[in-house]
Amino acid sequence: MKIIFTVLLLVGIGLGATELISFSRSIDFTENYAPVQPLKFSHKTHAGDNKIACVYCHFSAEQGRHAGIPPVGLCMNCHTHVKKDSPEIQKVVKAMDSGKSIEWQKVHHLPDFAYFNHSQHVNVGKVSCQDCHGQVQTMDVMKQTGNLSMGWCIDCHRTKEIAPPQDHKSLSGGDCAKCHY
Amino acid sequence: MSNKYLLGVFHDEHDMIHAAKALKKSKIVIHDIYTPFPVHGLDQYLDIKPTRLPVVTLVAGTTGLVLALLFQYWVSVIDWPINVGGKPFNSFAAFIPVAFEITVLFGAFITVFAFLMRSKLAPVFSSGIMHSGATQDKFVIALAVKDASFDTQNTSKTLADLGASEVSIREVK
Amino acid sequence: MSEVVSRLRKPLVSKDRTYTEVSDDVLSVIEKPPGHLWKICISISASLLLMGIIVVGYQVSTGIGTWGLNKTIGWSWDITNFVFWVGIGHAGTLISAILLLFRQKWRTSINRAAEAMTIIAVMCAGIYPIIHMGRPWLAHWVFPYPNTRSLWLNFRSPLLWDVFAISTYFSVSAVFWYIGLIPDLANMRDRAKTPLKKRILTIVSLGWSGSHRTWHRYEMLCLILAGLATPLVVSVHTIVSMDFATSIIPGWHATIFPPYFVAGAVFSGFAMVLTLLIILRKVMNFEHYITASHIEAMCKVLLCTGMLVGLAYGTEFFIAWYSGNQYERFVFLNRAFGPYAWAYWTMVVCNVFIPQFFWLKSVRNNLVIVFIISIFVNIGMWFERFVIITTSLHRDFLPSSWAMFSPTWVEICTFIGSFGLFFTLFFLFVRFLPAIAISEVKTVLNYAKHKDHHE
Amino acid sequence: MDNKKNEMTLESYWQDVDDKAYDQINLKEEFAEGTYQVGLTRKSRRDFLKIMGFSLSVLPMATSCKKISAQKAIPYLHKSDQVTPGVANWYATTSSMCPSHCSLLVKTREGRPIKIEGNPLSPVSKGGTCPVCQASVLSLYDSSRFKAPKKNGQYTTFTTIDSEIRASLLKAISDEKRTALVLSGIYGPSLTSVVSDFKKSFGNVDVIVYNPFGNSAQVRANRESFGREDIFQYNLEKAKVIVGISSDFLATGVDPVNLTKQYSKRRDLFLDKKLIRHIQVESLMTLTGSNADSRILISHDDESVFINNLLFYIQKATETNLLDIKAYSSELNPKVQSVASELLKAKGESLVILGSMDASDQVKVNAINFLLGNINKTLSLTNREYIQHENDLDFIKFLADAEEGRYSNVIFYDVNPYYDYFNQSKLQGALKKIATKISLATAPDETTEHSNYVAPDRHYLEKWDDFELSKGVFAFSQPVIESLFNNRAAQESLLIWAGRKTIYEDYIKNLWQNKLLKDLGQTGLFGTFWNKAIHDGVFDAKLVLSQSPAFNFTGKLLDRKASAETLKIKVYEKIALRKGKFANNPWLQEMPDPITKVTWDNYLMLSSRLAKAKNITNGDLILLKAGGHEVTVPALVQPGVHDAVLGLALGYGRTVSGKAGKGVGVNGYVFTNFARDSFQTGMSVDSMENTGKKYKLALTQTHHSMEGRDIVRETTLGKYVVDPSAGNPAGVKLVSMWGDHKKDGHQWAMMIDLNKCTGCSGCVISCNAENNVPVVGKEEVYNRREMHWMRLDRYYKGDAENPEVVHQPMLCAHCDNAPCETVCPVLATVQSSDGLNQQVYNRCVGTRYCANNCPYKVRRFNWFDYAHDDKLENMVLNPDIAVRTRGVMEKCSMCIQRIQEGKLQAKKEGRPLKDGEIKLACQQSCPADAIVFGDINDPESEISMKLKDPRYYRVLEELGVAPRVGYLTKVRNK
Repeated sequence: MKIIFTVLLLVGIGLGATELISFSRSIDFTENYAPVQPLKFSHKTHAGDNKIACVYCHFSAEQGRHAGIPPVGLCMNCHTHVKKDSPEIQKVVKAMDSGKSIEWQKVHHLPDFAYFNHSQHVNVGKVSCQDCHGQVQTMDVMKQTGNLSMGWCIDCHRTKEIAPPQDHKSLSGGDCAKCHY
Repeated sequence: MSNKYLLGVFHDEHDMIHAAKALKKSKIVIHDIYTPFPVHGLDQYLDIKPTRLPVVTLVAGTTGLVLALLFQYWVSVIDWPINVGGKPFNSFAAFIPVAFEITVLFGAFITVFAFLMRSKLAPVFSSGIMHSGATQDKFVIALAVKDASFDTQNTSKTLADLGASEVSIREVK
Repeated sequence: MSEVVSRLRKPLVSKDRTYTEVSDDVLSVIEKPPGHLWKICISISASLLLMGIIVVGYQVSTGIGTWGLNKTIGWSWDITNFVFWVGIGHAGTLISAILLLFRQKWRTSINRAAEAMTIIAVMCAGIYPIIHMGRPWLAHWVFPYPNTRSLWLNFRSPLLWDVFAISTYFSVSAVFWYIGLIPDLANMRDRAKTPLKKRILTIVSLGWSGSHRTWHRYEMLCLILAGLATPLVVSVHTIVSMDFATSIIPGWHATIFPPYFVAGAVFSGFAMVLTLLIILRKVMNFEHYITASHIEAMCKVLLCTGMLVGLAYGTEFFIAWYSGNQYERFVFLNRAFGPYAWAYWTMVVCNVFIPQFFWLKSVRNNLVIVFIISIFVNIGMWFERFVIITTSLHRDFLPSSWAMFSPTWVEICTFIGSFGLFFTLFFLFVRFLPAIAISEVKTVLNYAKHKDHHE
Repeated sequence: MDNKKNEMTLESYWQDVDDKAYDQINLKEEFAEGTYQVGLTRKSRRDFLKIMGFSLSVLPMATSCKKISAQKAIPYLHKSDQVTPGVANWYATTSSMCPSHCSLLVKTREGRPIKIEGNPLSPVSKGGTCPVCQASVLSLYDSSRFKAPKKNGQYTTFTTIDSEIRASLLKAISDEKRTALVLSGIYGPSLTSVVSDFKKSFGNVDVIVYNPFGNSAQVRANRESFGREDIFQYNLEKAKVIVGISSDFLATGVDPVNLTKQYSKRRDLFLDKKLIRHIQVESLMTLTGSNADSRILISHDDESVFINNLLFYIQKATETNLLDIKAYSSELNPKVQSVASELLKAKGESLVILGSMDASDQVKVNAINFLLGNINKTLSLTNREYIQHENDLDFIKFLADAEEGRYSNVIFYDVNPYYDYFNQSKLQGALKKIATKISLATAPDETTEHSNYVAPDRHYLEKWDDFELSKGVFAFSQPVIESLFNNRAAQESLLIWAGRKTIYEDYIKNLWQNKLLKDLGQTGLFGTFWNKAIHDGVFDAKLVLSQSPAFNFTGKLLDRKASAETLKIKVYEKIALRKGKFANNPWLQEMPDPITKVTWDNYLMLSSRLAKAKNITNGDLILLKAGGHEVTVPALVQPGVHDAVLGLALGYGRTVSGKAGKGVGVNGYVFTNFARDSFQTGMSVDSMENTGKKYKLALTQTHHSMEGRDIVRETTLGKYVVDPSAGNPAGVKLVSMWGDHKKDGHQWAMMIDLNKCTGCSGCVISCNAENNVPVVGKEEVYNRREMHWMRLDRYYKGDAENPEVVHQPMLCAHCDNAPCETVCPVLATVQSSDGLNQQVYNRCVGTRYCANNCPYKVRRFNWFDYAHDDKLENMVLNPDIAVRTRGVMEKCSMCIQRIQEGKLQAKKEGRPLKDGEIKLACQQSCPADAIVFGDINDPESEISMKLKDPRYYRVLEELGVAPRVGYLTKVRNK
């Protein structure tokens, strides 16, 4: 009787502690965050079904720090011809006409103390978009995969083999000041 | 299930020691003696073997020491070796203070828990104490009334003869 | 029954007392409703504590800039107060653990209060490392817990050693103290009149019955804990001293620091114990338990440790000169003759010269003078830490960054607030818990007296 | 350099940026309220959170519970060809802020300028910049600037004021009154043309160049002795001996950046073992004087005697009689003679520079330089075509005429006479008679306060302009951001009022296309020329310059009577605030003066002997009376000041300015006067008394002796020639218990040549701008909590009255065995694999243990949330750098963002990193090129070569901390 009680108590404490830890670990992170966007834009349609390259729209991912949200005008490259009458496209047209850009809900938040440069990863490291952003080409609604915690970054940096850079002298992703400055 | 005890209450620890000695001589098994402070020289009458708490402390302390050293080594050398102030990853000397503290912490806490468990001390809502005077000024010899074969009457008399100011039966759950 | 009184040993309790009377003497105080004096004392100390809390709240919400620190002097009153309180704590452990190991029976009547003082002082001390942080809300980062950053801690930092040392010291001391309290709590439980009191005391006394089998283990446990606490107490101040000793700042970087700090801690701790006990014995009518000879013994400890500390001061100077290191030499000359010379000489006078009066028995037996000297030592030992921390920092290697420090009202109020915390908790302790270890005193009641039972 | 500057002129993308496209997150949300005087009364939402957080800390995670609130991401509407989010664009431009018109490169991020650097293509400044230009980017985001035109203090529109002003200007013609255009100088072809167009269209316009303590005396002297109305251009590179007389030419002269460049080249022992010899003759301790090999302390009155006798001895030695002068008897004569003989030994390779406002003395110095054969060698005099210098007489005459009611309009452009004219009652009385006063200032000042109309000019980063730097060398400025407010280039305003509706950009282009290129004999397509000129920022027509003419004195020497040695008050310019125009720039206000180390104030400098005699100590408030004015000003005892001279800096005591400049210090202009056709300083003091009150002077350094420690190592040239390691004894042999860590890949290190560093503190401002270093305000500096990552330590040695001075830039040494790292409990500061000491702000809990354990005391703690409440000012923040919250430590990161950017660029291009490709902010801005940074694992790198120099040493090396920042000993030529 006593033994059973003790065991139950211990199990209870253990479960509680595990739950508390996982709760506290989730506090600052927004894994699976998928906000409602002003425009029903589907990555599945564009990147998946129509196989538009990611960097067609997110063109600065290879050049700069930010992958960037595509300028509204870029949508109209195609949508002057394709699905012109869809109500969603009409929103884009309206934005173009009014001169007021679309206010997207940001999905991936990195805290300001973490410097992340897309070009470093995409261009130099040849990391594919899906490695961090998940299978975007299957997502109708964009959502965050991975919790974007430091441990999440570090895990990849420890395990992933990347092509050695031309400049063989610097391969030191473990330094704090690679991201924090 | 309840146990019955025959209690002999003494006012003076010397009388009590005397009584315990006499009881032991007459082969009466003393269940326990309750005193307000530790009275030395009773172990032989109660057949108490030396406590093994020091062993617990040794094992606990050693565990703490080893765990602390291993943990610090793992953190500093294996999990994420970071160059801190040009010191080697395995700065063994610097790991000693923490290892020492953890040794003491483990040693102390595990010994205390062992003591509490072994002595069945825990936060309880009602205590099964033998005699309320035993925490202040009474010295109480308790004899277990196990079965009918125990001669309650005679033993009570013996206790009274040995100087017990009060002899009573107490049932404890 | 005849009674033989030893000619060599004085009784440890100065008046004949029965066991019941001992319990009565100690417990009746806390079984009665509180007196006016106590109410006044606790109101004052609680107000100071409240002021301290408000001031700390202000400092935490506004920034460490509310203190007088600067880019050159990153620590001053905060760590001074930290070391001061930790040092005070040491006497309690010393009395309860080291004197136990040495079988010094006179400790029995003072160890409870001294240990309580230890725990409270460590609490006061522990506040400072937290509030001195720029971001105290992240104080939990100094503990190694599994986290989302995959990042652990720097076990090379003496500050981290401090974290472990102080938390171990606090928890082990608290446990030791509590274990010592259990028999007395049981005594209180069995005397309790009201059901509520009885119920609470039943829980906290852990079902203690006074069983000899338990006493048998209990005594061993106390010995073990004393054996663990003794190196612990030495290690704690050693580690505190390593905060300084392992740094490179001249005036801090000294191998003498561990023994020097431990001696200083004992010195300051005993001074505080004296201060408190002289008040306590008066206020609580404990004159028979805390006797003049207790006071005298502690005076002797003070005299001895005071000279140890004095020796350390001298050694520091000698080594600074002997090392030939220009920075070391400068720092010590600067201490004695620089802008903070007043602090240095306050320290020397209070810690080295004034305790010399204890050579005189008449001084040791005069409670008023002893009390005053103990206060001086408290002040002197605070200044010792201030001198070590501030004067070493304010003029270090590059003269371009030399600076001066002066405290702001926030720092001063925080320090006063920590006294408020100390006394509030101490008054609560003497009000609600037996300030003298009843069961231990009972064991020494017959010390130096022998009731001859067998002719 | 090419990747740094985008080809083409630029349309700005401000509107887009206003939508805060991408970097919004980097304009940290941590904006506390407050002013520069960081007060303790601030309370904000965050504070509340912190209190809450603290009291809830029983739940350890509670404080980190602030869920990220939803953020918006707003894309650009159209893709821009030039702006790639997250990639900086660089544009060349030219500063109109400082008198030397530094050529600049402006770094913009998403359309906003965030950092200013020197333009290496400029043949004049050669990549250097002064602190003022470095800081000018902050003035762009000065929220006190005029938001729109003003009429009688009320905001209005340009249309309104344009018509009214034009009417008033035209009315003057009919009323037979005159219009005055008062400006600080005419510096380039377009302004010259605008002014002449303006004059032509009305016919009653007088152009008055007003710039007190400028070049009036020298211009006049040059006209009288050489017949050319221009100032000298010096060439120190050809000099062996220079004598500076009361001239702070390395800090505040006409062209300090250029001269520092030249000067440091002549102090570079890697280039030439024969160092320049610099003798400075002065009464106040100046930055230039602090760098001199030998410094002769004279009183203000002896200045004239010294020059006169110097000329006398040189005439005697050369047996000429260029000017008819007699020698005065003076105790100084032995010193004068020795200076004369040194100069004579270096004929044709010597130079005398005079900073005085006395035209007669300037003439004598011209004669000296002529006799020494220095003309066309170490100094030359061209006649720049598009430059008009000030003539102090003009302004005096203007006031007299105004008094008589001859003017009905006055236009002030880039002048502030209501602040800097010495006799305010006279000025105000005279100008009251002018009905219409128009100011073209960008931000409120004393003059706009008195003006009926304000037609706000643009900040130079918002406008087009051109400059003539030296004969045939032109510089251009282009807007790098669209105007932040409703303002207009001053030139455009003038043109519009003159009835020419034109855009200034078109005007400049037209001028160049149709006139200037032909004048300069340039052929080729205009488009090509223009694009290249704007891209480069400078254009050198490579004219063949005519030689300076011979000395032919036509004027009359006015004797400056050596009066009895009475106490004189002498005003001077400081390197940061200069003449007061930049008073509202908090970076400059907080930049410690290189000599006195005082921030946020001016003060009365006096010698220690005088202070002792008058029983004055630092910070005593002194009531000073001179020339009918009284001023209460704090005293500062300063070594190297003559006993008979008091020093007071100009530029302070502004009464109308933004929050940073207003009411800081006292106005020194009241102690100036007009004499001998020029504004003069050196007024006799009537009385000075100690009020007995104390004033807090915010010094960043209060101890001035090295206490015999070999922190700055130095030797003399004589000893150096014999033994290059002279003065640099071999360090102790260090043994280590540990093995070294792997040191492969890049290993960064820095080296600072103390022989080249002049202490100008430009690096401090550059570092502030690059690294978002907060301004903390006077009170906090007084509390010794300035945040500068880079500081300049200045020590005195030797004679207490005329000491030798050393400057030492001090920054994080990035020790290999960093003592700060070992003590951090939470790994917030650790070593990187390329040898940098990293500080991770977000990991820091703020124990300050690291700062305590830093032997160099270079770590800076955020005692409060420093003011980032001015949203406009926040535009200057570098988006690549975190803004630090309170409670964390920070320090020099060796511009890790630049290292990362450089490496990334190399990687993207698939090539190894080149030496010199990464330039740190301090290094880039250093006009003396004293800082070398590079990879010590690269045997070919500059730093690897220079590390082997016997002069190399590391401060506090004996501690075994193995610093990565080293120094080269100072070698004095004495």
